Amino acid sequence: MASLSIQNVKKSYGAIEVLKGIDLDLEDGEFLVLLGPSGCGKSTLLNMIAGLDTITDGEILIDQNVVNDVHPKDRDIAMVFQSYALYPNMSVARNIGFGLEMRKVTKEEREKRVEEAARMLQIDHLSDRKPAQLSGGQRQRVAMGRALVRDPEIFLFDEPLSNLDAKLRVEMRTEIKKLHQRLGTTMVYVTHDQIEAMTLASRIAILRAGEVQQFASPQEVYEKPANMYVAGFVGSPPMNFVPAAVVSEDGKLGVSIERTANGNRSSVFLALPDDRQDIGDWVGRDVVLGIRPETLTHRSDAEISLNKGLQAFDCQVEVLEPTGADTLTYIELGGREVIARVNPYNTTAPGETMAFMVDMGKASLFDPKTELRI
Amino acid sequence: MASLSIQNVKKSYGAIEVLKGIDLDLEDGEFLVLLGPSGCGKSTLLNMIAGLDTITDGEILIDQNVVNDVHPKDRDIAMVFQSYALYPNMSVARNIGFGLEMRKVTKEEREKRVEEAARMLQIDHLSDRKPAQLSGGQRQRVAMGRALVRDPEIFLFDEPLSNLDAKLRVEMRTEIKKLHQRLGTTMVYVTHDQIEAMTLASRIAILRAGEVQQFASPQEVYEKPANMYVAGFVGSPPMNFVPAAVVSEDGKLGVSIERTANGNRSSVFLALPDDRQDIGDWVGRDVVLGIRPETLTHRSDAEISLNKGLQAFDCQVEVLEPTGADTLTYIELGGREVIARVNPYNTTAPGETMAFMVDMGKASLFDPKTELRI
Amino acid sequence: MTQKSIPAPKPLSDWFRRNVAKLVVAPTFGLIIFFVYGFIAWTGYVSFTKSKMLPTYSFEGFYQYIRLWKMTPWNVAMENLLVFGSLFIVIAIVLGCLLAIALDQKVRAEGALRTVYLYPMAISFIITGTAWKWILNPGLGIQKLVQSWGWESFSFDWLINSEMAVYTLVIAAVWQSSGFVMALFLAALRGVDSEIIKAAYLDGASLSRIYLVIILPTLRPVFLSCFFILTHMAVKSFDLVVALTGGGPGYSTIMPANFMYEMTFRRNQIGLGAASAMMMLATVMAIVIPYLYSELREKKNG
Amino acid sequence: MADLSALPGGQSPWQSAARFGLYTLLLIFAAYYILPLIVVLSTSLKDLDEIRNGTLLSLPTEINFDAWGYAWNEACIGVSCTGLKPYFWNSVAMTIPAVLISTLLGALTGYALTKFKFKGANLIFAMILFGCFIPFQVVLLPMAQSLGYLRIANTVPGLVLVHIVYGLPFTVLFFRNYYVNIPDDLIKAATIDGAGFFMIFWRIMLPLSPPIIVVTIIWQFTQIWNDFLFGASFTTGGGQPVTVALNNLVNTTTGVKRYNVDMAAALITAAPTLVVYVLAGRYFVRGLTAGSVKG
Amino acid sequence: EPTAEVLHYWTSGSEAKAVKALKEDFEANGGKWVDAPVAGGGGDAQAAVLRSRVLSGNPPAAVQIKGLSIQEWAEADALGDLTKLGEEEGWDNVLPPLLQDIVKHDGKYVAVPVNIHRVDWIWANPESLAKVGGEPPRTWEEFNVLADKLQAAGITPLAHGGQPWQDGTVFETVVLGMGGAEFFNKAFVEKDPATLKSDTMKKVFDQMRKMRGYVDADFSGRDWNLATSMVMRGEAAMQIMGDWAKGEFLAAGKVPGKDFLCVPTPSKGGYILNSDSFAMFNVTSDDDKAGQQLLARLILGEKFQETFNLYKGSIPARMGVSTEKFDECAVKSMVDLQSASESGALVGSMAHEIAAAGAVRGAILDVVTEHFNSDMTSDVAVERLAEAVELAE
Ligand SMILES: Nc1ncnc2c1ncn2[C@@H]1O[C@H](COP(=O)(O)OP(=O)(O)OP(=O)(O)O)[C@@H](O)[C@H]1O
Ligand SMILES: Nc1ncnc2c1ncn2[C@@H]1O[C@H](COP(=O)(O)OP(=O)(O)OP(=O)(O)O)[C@@H](O)[C@H]1O
Ligand SMILES: [Mg+2]
Ligand SMILES: [Mg+2]
Repeated sequence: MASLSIQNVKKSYGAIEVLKGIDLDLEDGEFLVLLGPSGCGKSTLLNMIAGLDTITDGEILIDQNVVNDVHPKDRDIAMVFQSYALYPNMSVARNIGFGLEMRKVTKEEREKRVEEAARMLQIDHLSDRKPAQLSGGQRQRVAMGRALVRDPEIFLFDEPLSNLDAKLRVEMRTEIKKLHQRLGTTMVYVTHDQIEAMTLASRIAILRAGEVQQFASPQEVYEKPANMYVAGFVGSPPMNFVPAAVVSEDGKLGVSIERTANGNRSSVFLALPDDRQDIGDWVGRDVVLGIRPETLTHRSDAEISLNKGLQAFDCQVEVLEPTGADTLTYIELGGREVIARVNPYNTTAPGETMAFMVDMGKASLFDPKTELRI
Repeated sequence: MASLSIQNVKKSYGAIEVLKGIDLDLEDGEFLVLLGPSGCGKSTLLNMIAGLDTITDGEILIDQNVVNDVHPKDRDIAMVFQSYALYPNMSVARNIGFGLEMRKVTKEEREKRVEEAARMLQIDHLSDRKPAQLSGGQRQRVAMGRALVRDPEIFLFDEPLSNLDAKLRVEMRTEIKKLHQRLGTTMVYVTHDQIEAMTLASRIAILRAGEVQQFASPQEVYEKPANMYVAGFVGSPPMNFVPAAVVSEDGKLGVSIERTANGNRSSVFLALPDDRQDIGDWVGRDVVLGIRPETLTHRSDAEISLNKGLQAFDCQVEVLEPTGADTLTYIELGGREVIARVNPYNTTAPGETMAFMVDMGKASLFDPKTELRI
Repeated sequence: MTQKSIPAPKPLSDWFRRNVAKLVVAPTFGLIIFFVYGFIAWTGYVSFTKSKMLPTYSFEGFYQYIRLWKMTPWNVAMENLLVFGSLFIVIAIVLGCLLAIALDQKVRAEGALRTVYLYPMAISFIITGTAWKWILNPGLGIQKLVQSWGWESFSFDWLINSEMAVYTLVIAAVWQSSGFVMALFLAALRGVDSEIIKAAYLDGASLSRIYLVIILPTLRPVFLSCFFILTHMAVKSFDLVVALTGGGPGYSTIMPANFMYEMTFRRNQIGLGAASAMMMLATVMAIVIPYLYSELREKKNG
Repeated sequence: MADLSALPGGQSPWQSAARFGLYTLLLIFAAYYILPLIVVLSTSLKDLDEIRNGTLLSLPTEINFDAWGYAWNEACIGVSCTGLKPYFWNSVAMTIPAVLISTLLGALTGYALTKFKFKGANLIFAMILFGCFIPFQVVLLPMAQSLGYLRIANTVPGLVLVHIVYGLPFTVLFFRNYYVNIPDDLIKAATIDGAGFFMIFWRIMLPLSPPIIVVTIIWQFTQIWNDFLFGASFTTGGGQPVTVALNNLVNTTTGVKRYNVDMAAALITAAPTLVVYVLAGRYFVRGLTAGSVKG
Repeated sequence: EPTAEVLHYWTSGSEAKAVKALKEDFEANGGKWVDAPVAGGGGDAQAAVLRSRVLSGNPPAAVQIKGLSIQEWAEADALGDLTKLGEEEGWDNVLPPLLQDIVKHDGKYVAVPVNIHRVDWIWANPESLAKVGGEPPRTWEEFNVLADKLQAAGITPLAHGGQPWQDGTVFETVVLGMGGAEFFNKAFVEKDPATLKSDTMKKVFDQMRKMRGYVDADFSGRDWNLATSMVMRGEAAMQIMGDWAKGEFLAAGKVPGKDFLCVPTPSKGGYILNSDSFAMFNVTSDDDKAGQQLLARLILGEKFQETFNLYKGSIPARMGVSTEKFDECAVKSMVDLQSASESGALVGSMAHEIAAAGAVRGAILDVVTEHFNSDMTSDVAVERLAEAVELAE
């Protein structure tokens, strides 16, 4: 186990600056997820931590030691690659043990540890197979085994699940989670799948074009996204953004949303909870109201009575998308298409009007210009 | 638009029977999703509908005409492939228009229709690019455009979204849904992602090893799965299966589940709603209780008071997996690991005991031998 | 939307559509059947006759084969094929592979070097044979050059030494083909997943280890391809011998193809020539058929 | 592949030594490959006296292109002293159709064998492939007889036919291995779009084939241009290809050898293939990468 | 218009000039000449072409072949008949009997000879000989003594190119010299096993072993003309080669008798004859037939015989051509031919396919060249020789 510190790290390929000064600090045993869209520089950063790529500027420290010039093999890290990068000519056991072999671990010791890792990952019956004879999930496990057996200070994962099908992805995700809970090793995990990030991370760093947008716990990222980009990236379906104006009505602060229902313009007022009185100076100005689909649902008077933040309004339903557990219901608010997550038993047919409630206690407000959270 | 009828269709490759007699009937304008794991024969069936593969036995009818011996190009179908199968050497516009060109549509007409399709899919600004210069999502749209422009009787989709990243997948899914709502054309869609199936289908056919397991609406498939296979395949996280016994306690029918909490064996009794009195002959026999995670959640007395089906019990929490909107909570029931979907605000730390409720009105019971729904 | 009717199948154009692939393959296949297999059959038949100046067609059994194996030059030719073939194949593969690995290290002027390594493939041995003859000739080429530099005792006279002359064939043949082998390997190296190499670095393997233990084993198919391309070149080598040694000194460097040619055309022994041709084909088949078999096996699965 | 020198901790003195060794190795082999060419080239630029008196490896004291002009325009081949010029054009006239036709047939066959698989396609491919291994000396006599029956003995079309036939196994091999890697979905998509066998070939497959077409054309061009045996056996007199003329020029049975002319003639003969390799060599390697090699 | 496609391997130097003379003559007489040269290896490549042409049913009109090959082609029914023309022209009277045997099959003329080469020449550098005070040798013993002396003086005694036909050329001169004409014919024409295994033959191989010692280190694969130039430059003293070597000396501006010497190899008045000829193949068209007739007539005409052989270094095939323009070596050749023919010491060359046909010649050369290039003993060599000759047929 080791702490990891990334200090103002930059990377350029020729004239193109791919990473523009990354700062991240990680304690022993944390699980950092680097989350961002394709091409934002996640793999580049991971490769730099591993020592597979040089650092243009800044410093990387493992356990307080600067490792900028340390060879990958001396950094005591292990990495699981997106393509798994198994050695095609070697058996599963040999693949897992290769790192130990290179480090001159004795044969008995090696065999013991390989077997242990294989058993832990439930691939001990596959020891003699070649990678080509394995299914996707099995290959993934072997790749993990290869990292595991080395018992490194830090684990690195580069989109290790993106080649698996939906079902397997969920299973393996849970396994990685359990692995981390059991080993307690520091892990850095790259993905563009926000759900993986949310379920796995102890801290998430959201990258965009080589810059960190937010570096915080999953909960904080989800509930208090630093900006609209983060808010839109995390959560599925993503947060709804509704243009609104901050108004003070009947002495209560709230937002007013314009609507065009059946050609008639009207507006909805949604009061903000009392603890959001800090935005008093925004009265009369435009903001973007961010509402997560699960906080926007069918009206339930029982709940409204319990939760002060819940605000009710009626709206016409446009499209329904049942997912089994919930039905995604599309409505129009402030000229935007907005998704509400509704219990399948409470849905109405498209075209009809339905009663909704929204939890304003969990709503976010953004500055439409800077896109930053207010 | 056309109806589609598949009658006892079989397919063998040499000695291997890949499809073992498929029967499906589809009305005009329906959206059929073929759902099943890899290798179950989905693509084979789709290819046979398209005419790209010969039929070993049985008949396929489009609009009441047997098309077994009709050449693909005369079937008036369009297909979107998993790999998109864009012609790498042609521009986007050329790709979209190729089918029309082959059908000798005049140049003006062709250009008009290509432009229309491109605008509809918001790729009109990309007309001159080559496929290699497009992002995954854009390619997908071009592939759709190619199908769209032909205005076929039936659309076929072979896992059209599986090469996209999570975010784009959700977006494109909605677009396909809208497309269907707008065009009303009959569509057949192959996927192994149950969430796609649930959101898109008007009817789902679940395949397993060349056999249809259930052919019904998404709702029915979700709520009344024909067997444990279907139940386990649809829904994410999947349905929890708990070994249980049917008992009659205080005159009420219900199931009793064995538990081992902290070394003490005990049992939980969960009463079934009154409308499940049909299973009276099962009293004293073992069954498998199927509970969907979203019907198993933290106890809310307000809801219990409203819904008769809700049954409460306490249980120790083992693992927590936050996904943002909900937190997946792992508990032990009947010796199995069981997932409950809990609001993040109501979670307890692992190791502590928490109060749960389960909606027995939505629970399924299965025969442990035949795995069929009771 | 208008109802479109589905046309009924048309039998003739349908038949054409179903069989068009076979019709397209037919001319090629026909040519091969006639010009390869037909000719092999013809040669096979002639090898059982006593044809001399011109082919005759009366069957004489294994007469020619018995004669063939009694002839010293033929035995020498087969031995040469074995020695030359195995050395040539091994050295060309090792050298080509080595050069490919070296060129794969992001070297400067890679394009120019690659061209230099590859160009011998472009030139017929009829042309370069003379140059090699001079270079290897002790009185004209390298030996003389080195001696003129002051190393009087230097000796490099393989070309005129009947024990060693066959190795000069190897030198020149390797010169001609190893660039091609290099190109094949280079192409394959460029296709190796870079993540595998990264993984190996992290596992602590050195560069040489990575090549030896990880990359080269994955290039097995390329080794196989090279092996068979080189085998076909070795069996077919004819020009090389004619241009470089003329089969000499004596007939110490004669190859089966030269033997066959000499018998058929110079010594008017068509039957004997045909018998030697059949022996060559048998040798080729023994090597190639297992290859073709495995090749197609693999293709089917992959 | 990953660049070792780009790794952290990779710039040790050891590394520079290894780098030096690497370049030394590459240059030594470059010398091995280039040596014969230099010998030929420098000889072609010397005059006869210099050749008699100097060593072969010495460079010419004075560059002299006389031999080149002589070989191209004046040298006697048999009784006609026309130089290599007419024969060179014979070769061009023979090579171009042979290369084009064998490439096209190979492409069509490779396409049919991979994308429209029928029963026995693999066996047919294997049988065609075996043709690669037939030594050409073996087929001379039956070929002569067949060309006679076909009444194209001793004609350019006859020679073109021979080259097409024995080039086919290679072109089919190249194209098949390349087309195997092109996704079947493309063909399916085009079929649904209404394109037939030839339309798909013309509009989809051929536009995707340039890398392998380059490989095939280079290969075929070299083989056919450099052929001596068939050219010598199946043509006579003014219709002979340049390699045969070169041989006639160089192989004197009596008379004085003019080595500079021989070498110049050799270089003239080799020029087209050399130029092709130097100009297109890069595409050759790229084309090989693109699929004619497995693995 | 008489047309003749002429397949030959005289592709350059003096040969080409000689053929050109024939072509011009032919065209001057109203014929159309189609030139079909195939160079290489003393007709190796041509052999394949000819076979192909005959098999494809389209043979050239006239082909340069010689010796027993003519008989073999005639036996295969591939050759036309020139007997009528021969009678008209009186060939029986002007051709030496040995040549008549070569170009006639079953008493019919099927080919016409163009020249006579003498094979058993020693070409010597007088300066080199003078250095050791040597005389041209008259016996093989003298040859060996002289060679030893030359070697001691640092001069390569024998310029030689290690190609089978050159080895064979040396070999047959030794056979003739040590065994005489009868032995020569018994061995090569009759292929008598006892003769092939005889002690005389062993002695021949012993002598060959000695000759091997007289050759410089780089002889292997060397073209004969390079060996000739070694003699010219004085690097070597002697070369055993047919009279085409003379062309090289003359081309370099050397004068016979002064700058170089021509002496017959040691034998008792023997003469090894080599002769080029044109065989007339079966052609169908009248033009071609007329061309063949014309060509045959011209070839044996006195004018052509003179010009051609002056270029080629050989002597005319027909008798009675004026000796005026020929140099002293050629004249000597003519004189010796006459006397050898009378004394019965005239033989056909084995190495040049007059005495023995392809297969036998090839088999003999195989053994000779292997012996020459290894340390095979003479005992083994004769055994192998007999065995190879037996297998060859
Ligand atoms: N060797 C290189 N030379 C030049 N640019 C490069 C190089 N490697 C990566 N890049 C660029 O750097 C950027 C970041 O690449 P990186 O691989 O880190 O993205 P990523 O976030 O991992 O994306 P993905 O999710 O697609 O894997 C990309 O724009 C890429 O084009
Ligand atoms: N040409 C063929 N020859 C033999 N077997 C085949 C062939 N094509 C498909 N199969 C087999 O048929 C079965 C069904 O294949 P199919 O492609 O329809 O599966 P799928 O459901 O589409 O799977 P995936 O989700 O992986 O695309 C597989 O087991 C496959 O191995
Ligand atoms: Mg990446
Ligand atoms: Mg599929």
